[in-house]
Amino acid sequence: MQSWLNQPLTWGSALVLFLWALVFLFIVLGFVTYAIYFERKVIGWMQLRIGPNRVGPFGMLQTVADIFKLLIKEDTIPRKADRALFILAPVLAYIPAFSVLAVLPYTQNLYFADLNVGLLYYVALSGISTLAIVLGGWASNNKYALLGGMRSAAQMISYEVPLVISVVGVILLSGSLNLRDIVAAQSGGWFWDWNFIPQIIGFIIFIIAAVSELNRTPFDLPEAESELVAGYHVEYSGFRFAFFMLSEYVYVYAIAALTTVLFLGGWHAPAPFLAFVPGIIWFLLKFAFIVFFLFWIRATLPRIRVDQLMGLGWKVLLPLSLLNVFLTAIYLELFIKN
Amino acid sequence: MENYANNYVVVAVFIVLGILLPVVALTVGRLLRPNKPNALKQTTYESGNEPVGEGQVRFNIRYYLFALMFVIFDVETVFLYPWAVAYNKLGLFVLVEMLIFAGMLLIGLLYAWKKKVLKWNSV
Amino acid sequence: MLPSYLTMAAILFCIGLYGALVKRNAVVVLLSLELMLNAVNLNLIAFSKYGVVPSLTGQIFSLFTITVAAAEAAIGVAILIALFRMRGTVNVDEFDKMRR
Amino acid sequence: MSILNDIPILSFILFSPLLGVIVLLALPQHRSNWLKKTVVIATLIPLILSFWLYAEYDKQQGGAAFDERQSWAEIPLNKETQAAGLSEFKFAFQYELGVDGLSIPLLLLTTLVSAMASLAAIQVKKRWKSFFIWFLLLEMGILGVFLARDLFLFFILFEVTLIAMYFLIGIWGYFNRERAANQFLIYNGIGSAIMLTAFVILVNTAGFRIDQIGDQVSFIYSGSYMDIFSNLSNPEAWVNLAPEQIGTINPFLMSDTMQWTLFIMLLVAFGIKLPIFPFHTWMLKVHTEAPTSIVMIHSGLLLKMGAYGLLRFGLLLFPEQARAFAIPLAVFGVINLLYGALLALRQQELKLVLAYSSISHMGIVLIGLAAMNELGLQGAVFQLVSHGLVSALLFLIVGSIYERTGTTELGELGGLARSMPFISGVLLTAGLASLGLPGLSGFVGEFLSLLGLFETQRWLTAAAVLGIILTAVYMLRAVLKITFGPQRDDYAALKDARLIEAVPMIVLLAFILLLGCFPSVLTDTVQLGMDGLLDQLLATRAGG
Amino acid sequence: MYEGVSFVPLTWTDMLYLAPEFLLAAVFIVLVLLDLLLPKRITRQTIGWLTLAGIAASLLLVLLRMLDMNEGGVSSEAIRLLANSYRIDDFASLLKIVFLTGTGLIVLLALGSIRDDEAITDRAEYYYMLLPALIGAMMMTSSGNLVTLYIGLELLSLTSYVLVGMRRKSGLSAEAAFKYVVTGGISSAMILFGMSYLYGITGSVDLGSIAAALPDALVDFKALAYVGFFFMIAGFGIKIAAAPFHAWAPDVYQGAPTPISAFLAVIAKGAALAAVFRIFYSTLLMLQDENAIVSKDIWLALLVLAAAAMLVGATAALRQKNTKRLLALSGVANAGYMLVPIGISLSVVHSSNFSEFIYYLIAYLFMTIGAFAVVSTVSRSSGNEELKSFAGMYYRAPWTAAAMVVFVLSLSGLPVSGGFFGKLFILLGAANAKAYWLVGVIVLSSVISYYFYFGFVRQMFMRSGSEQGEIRVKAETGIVIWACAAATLALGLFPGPVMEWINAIFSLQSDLMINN
Repeated sequence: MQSWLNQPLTWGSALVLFLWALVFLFIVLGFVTYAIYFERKVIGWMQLRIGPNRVGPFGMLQTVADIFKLLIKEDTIPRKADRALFILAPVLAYIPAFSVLAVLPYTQNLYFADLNVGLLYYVALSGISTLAIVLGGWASNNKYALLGGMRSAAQMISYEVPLVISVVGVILLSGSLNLRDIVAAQSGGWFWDWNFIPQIIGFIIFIIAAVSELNRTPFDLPEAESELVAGYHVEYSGFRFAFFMLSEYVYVYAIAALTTVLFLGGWHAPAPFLAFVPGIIWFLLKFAFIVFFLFWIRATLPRIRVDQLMGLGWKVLLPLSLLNVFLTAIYLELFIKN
Repeated sequence: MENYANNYVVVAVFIVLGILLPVVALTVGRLLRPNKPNALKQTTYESGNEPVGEGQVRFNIRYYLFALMFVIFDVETVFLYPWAVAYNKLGLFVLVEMLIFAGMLLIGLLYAWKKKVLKWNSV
Repeated sequence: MLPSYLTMAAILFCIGLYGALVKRNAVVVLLSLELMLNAVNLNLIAFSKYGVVPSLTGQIFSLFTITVAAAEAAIGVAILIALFRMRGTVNVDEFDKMRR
Repeated sequence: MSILNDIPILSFILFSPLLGVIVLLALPQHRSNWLKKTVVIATLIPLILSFWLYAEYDKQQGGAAFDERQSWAEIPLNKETQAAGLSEFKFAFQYELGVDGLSIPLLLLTTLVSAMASLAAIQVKKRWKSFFIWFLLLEMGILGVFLARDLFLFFILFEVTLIAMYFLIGIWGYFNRERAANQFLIYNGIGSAIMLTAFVILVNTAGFRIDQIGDQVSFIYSGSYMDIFSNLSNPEAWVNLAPEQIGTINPFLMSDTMQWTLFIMLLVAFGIKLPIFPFHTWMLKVHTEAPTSIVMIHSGLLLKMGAYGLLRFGLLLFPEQARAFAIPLAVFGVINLLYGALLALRQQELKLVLAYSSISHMGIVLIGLAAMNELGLQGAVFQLVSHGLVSALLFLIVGSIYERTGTTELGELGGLARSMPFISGVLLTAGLASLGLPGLSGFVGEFLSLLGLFETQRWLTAAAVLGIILTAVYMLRAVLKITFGPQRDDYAALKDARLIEAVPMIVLLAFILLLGCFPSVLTDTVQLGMDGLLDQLLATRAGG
Repeated sequence: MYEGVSFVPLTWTDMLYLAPEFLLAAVFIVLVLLDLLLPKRITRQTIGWLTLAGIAASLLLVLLRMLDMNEGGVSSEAIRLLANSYRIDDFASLLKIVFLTGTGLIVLLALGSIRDDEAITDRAEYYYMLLPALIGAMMMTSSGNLVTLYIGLELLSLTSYVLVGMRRKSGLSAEAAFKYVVTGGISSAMILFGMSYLYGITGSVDLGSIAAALPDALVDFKALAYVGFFFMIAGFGIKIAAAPFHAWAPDVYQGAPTPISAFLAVIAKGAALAAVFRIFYSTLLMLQDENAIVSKDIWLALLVLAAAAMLVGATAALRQKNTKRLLALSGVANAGYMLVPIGISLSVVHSSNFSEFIYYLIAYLFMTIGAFAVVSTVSRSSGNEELKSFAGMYYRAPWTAAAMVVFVLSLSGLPVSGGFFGKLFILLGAANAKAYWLVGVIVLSSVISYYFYFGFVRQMFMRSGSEQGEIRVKAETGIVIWACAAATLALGLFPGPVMEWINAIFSLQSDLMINN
């Protein structure tokens, strides 16, 4: 990858790049398809159900069937909706979700873009999806949708602040915003060199905030079906609805990969004697664990109340994340510098 | 890396793909799916009843207050990031400076807390 | 490269100014202010990169601008909320209680 | 000469009313007797001092005397003057007082009329305390105008009179007082604004002094009248005197256009105060609306400030322009004279008659000035003093009549001579003085002015004489209508003048008679004061 | 690609130099916390007095620093902090003294008037929010760098927006605040836009470096330089409420609490003027030869702005019936007067611009705050801010009426008052620079202004109002009124000492010009 990026850009290489990205797109789509399947399966098992088991072997084609269903389903746009914005919203939700994947590294050599400001890029682009949700809620011209959209916006911006500040500790330790450098800074050989132990506060805050950013249980208030029917996408049907879903799961992918990179040492082995296993395997293992963890808490935890949600974000996570930053900084000042 | 800009080409490719997929998918979908709209289908959903009043109702002003808080604290990170990146190269003084800076913001947070901005009454 | 950035910034600035002076919705007016400030940022960064004497200062300046713009927006919206509570409208034309 | 040279006598004169103000401020508001005594005493002090001053003034030598100078504020114009080789380059504001033959008569007039007016002032009906305070401030302003030898000091004190008059008219005036006060303020405000502009430019072009002590050369801008006078009258002098270092600073001498502009500006500024014909409306309002004592001061003194300013700043500083402008000036004078007289003839209100008569008489002053010769100038100054006394007296009487009858309409007055013989007699005498009966002061001024003009502008003089005749007609018409003729029944019981009214009447009348019989008391002083100007005027005439 | 940007941290001595500002900031933070943590029953007046104490202490520090710098009457080199971005020199110190005094008076005024203002809910904030605004103003005077200047400007502006909207229960206040935010925002954007061009053509935001680089830059980018400077003039024109950028001022002053109107009129305006002074003098004075035409044009633009402000301010005020709007428009005219010494630039025969400027600013401070203090007293007793409420004041509060006469005289530039000498100094400066047209404009606008200023006198002394009974003046307000009146009179009677003191300590080279 690196060698390509260092070559002068020609139309040919641009085309190759494009094709690679296309391949990657299908990988991601495949991930989403089977992530949904596994989510249903896992939750089913945890709740002593079986989960999807009819379509294909072990129900493995269930999601595929769902996608086809959505694709050929009639797509209604409410008469009172703001048509242009209504159409734009799901697209806008999806674009940043996919774009952030560009900067995620998988191994030392397997990555797409190697930006010096990778983390900032991720943070900046992921913020846009809030807009899409508000837009969707507003354009539907529906009370549930609007309230869901507003709630979602409030929640996402409230948790974005601790999320963003919690990674400052990681940046302090590595002195870079480049995700590859951040992984490189965790290469002590042992798992306690990974950021999640020195940055335990940051890590916890990051996980909580990330779950909230994903609008997943226990923070799924925007689409709380028992209160708001389906929240901001109540009016969406067919493939437009699918894009909201798709972007949510792409974000699951992104967050899982990002957590791996930032806190779990990326492709590094947990112990020196395990280093013979290829980095990509380690990465995928950690990645898979995070994804599983997200499903797990969905099955386990109830949805929390809106005032608790806000209170947690502003009164607990934000001060804590700042505390984490300064603890890290002081630690660096006392022990590492000079 | 003499061709650093190439990384942004990659980013651009991703963004283009991000746009292309919905466009293609929705276009394909349009060809596949039926389209038989009628007035009943196109009404706004309100738990099966006829929709009452405006859809775009006024919502609680608290949302704005949170938006304000967000703007302030999000911008704080604009300063935190470069500070964090350069921290190792700079002296103790920057730590003090950032402590003051963050301290001010925390006072702001405390202020908001005391003024009951963070209290969420039901929506 | 520089002229196109500058032109873009100038256009943005003019749109912002127009919006701030002409638009009737107070929120749009505040947004127009932000637009003007962003035009400035564009200018600063363009100069910082392609200017006669490129220097980092422009980017640093724009960081400050961004922050201040945020504070200004926050205060603007806060005041607008207070005003809205009082008047029940965000139409600038109706903010005319001052005696001439 | 005397001990007066050792003490700052002029400052004493100037600030003695202020002393009264301080005492007044300390007194409680309801002790009206104390207040009244204070104000009278406060006006008597400068009166006595000024007569003493007059007695000590060397009439044989003439010229400026009793100079007092104090630095007030300084701005260095360019501190980095080493480049220019100057040790000092600054702007100096100074407190500078002085008198000469021109200002002494007017100073005397001021203290005299003020003292008399203060007697009339104690009849004021409301808010005594603040009335007296403003009254004394007004007197101080007028004194200062005649004493100041610095342009800015002159301006400041000129403005003090403006402010004081505004309050005095606006609060204690008659029915339309507010409008009168406003008009007064705006007209005179414009006048003084033009004056200030002219002064500022004047100072910046001609108001400099170069002092050289050894290597130390200092270049000082200031509003000093004497500096400006000497720089303007001898424009080449400084160039020869000036050390080389001045070259970079280059204070330019005034161009011809600039001189003309300044002259016209000063003419307009003081013309409004005088007032010259198109700018006179404010003055009618003031005359009809202001309370008696204030009209006495206004008509007797404030109008003189305009003439004084015109003479001191217009004619003395710009003799060349003045000469060239003599004919228009004379025309203005004649217009004033005729216009005032004609309108006075048609008025049905005594105060308006007198107001228009003031305009008319100021026309004579203008005529005297326009003559540009010894006789004319003497006449003008004499007319100033004389009119000051006469009009003060007339308005004092009008005040007394109004107090008794409640009206000043000619149609409603008549036959007062029977019930008020003293007042009527004084009124008649004052009227005769006003119309210029020989033996009374009015005659001398008119006669000298017209004689002066006759030397230069015969035809205009002829027209002016017509005005004099008209004066006799309207004055006699008004005075006789009031004193003789049928008396209204309800006027029969009116009381004649009280002592407090009679004293100022008699004093003023005495001075009118004195000047009428012995004009040389005044003319000698004036002549000496005018020598310099006359020399210049004559030189200009010889040269051009 | 980029030149190295060296990082210069503050040292402990630097912190000491910054003590006045730091002290204010510390007081501010402490007061915020106190307000949040103190129980409700403790009156918030305490916070007002503490604010005042903080300002007084800071004033003392500034004075000490200044005395130290001018020991023996010799102006020493300016103290430069943070790579010359923050300067402590006599220009800054003098203005800081003015601002601190002004704010102190305003706090006193607020202490006197707040109890009657039902619309103000956050009493403590009303006081302590003045502090950051003051720090902003102080930063503006001290900055040697566009960024610092901008931060100071915004600190001042942003807090002012809040202060204007402080009367939470009044619709007018919120409306005024909103208008102020919008116009203030436009003005900041314009200033910034101008600054960005200046930065673009010179590659620096440091005023000294800009001055050094400008001659070269003008060779190729004259148009951009013009655009930059004119945008800055327009932006600052809004901030100082100079016509034609003054439309916001009457509305904002009317809606704001009276002490805050005074604050805007004096400190906000003064700080913006100081910024104009510093920026334009440091960057433009050194232009020579063919470039001098650029500076000439810009000075002329400033002068035109000044003339417009004077005339428009004076004429627009003629029709005003509301006292605060009237004082706002008077502020517009006064902004014009204060722009004159800035705009006439230096010449061989005239370089006393700064002393003229600051003398007028001092006089303006006292007369305006005094007038606002009287207005607040009168409007409290009558319940409105109409000019009519002054009617019959002679009977109801003779001494206050007398003080108001002093302010009116001073505002209209009549002797014997600080305003007279201030205006006279400016007038003489203009005449010395041979700008006779400007002399005419100044004088003309003063005459026009007589009419409306004397409207106060008319009402107070010549009319009798509907209301009777003595107007009670709160002790704090009384102190403000009398201090201002005394100062105004003193400035009018003895201009010498102040002027000579300013001249003795101020030196163009070391106190105004910024050079590296």
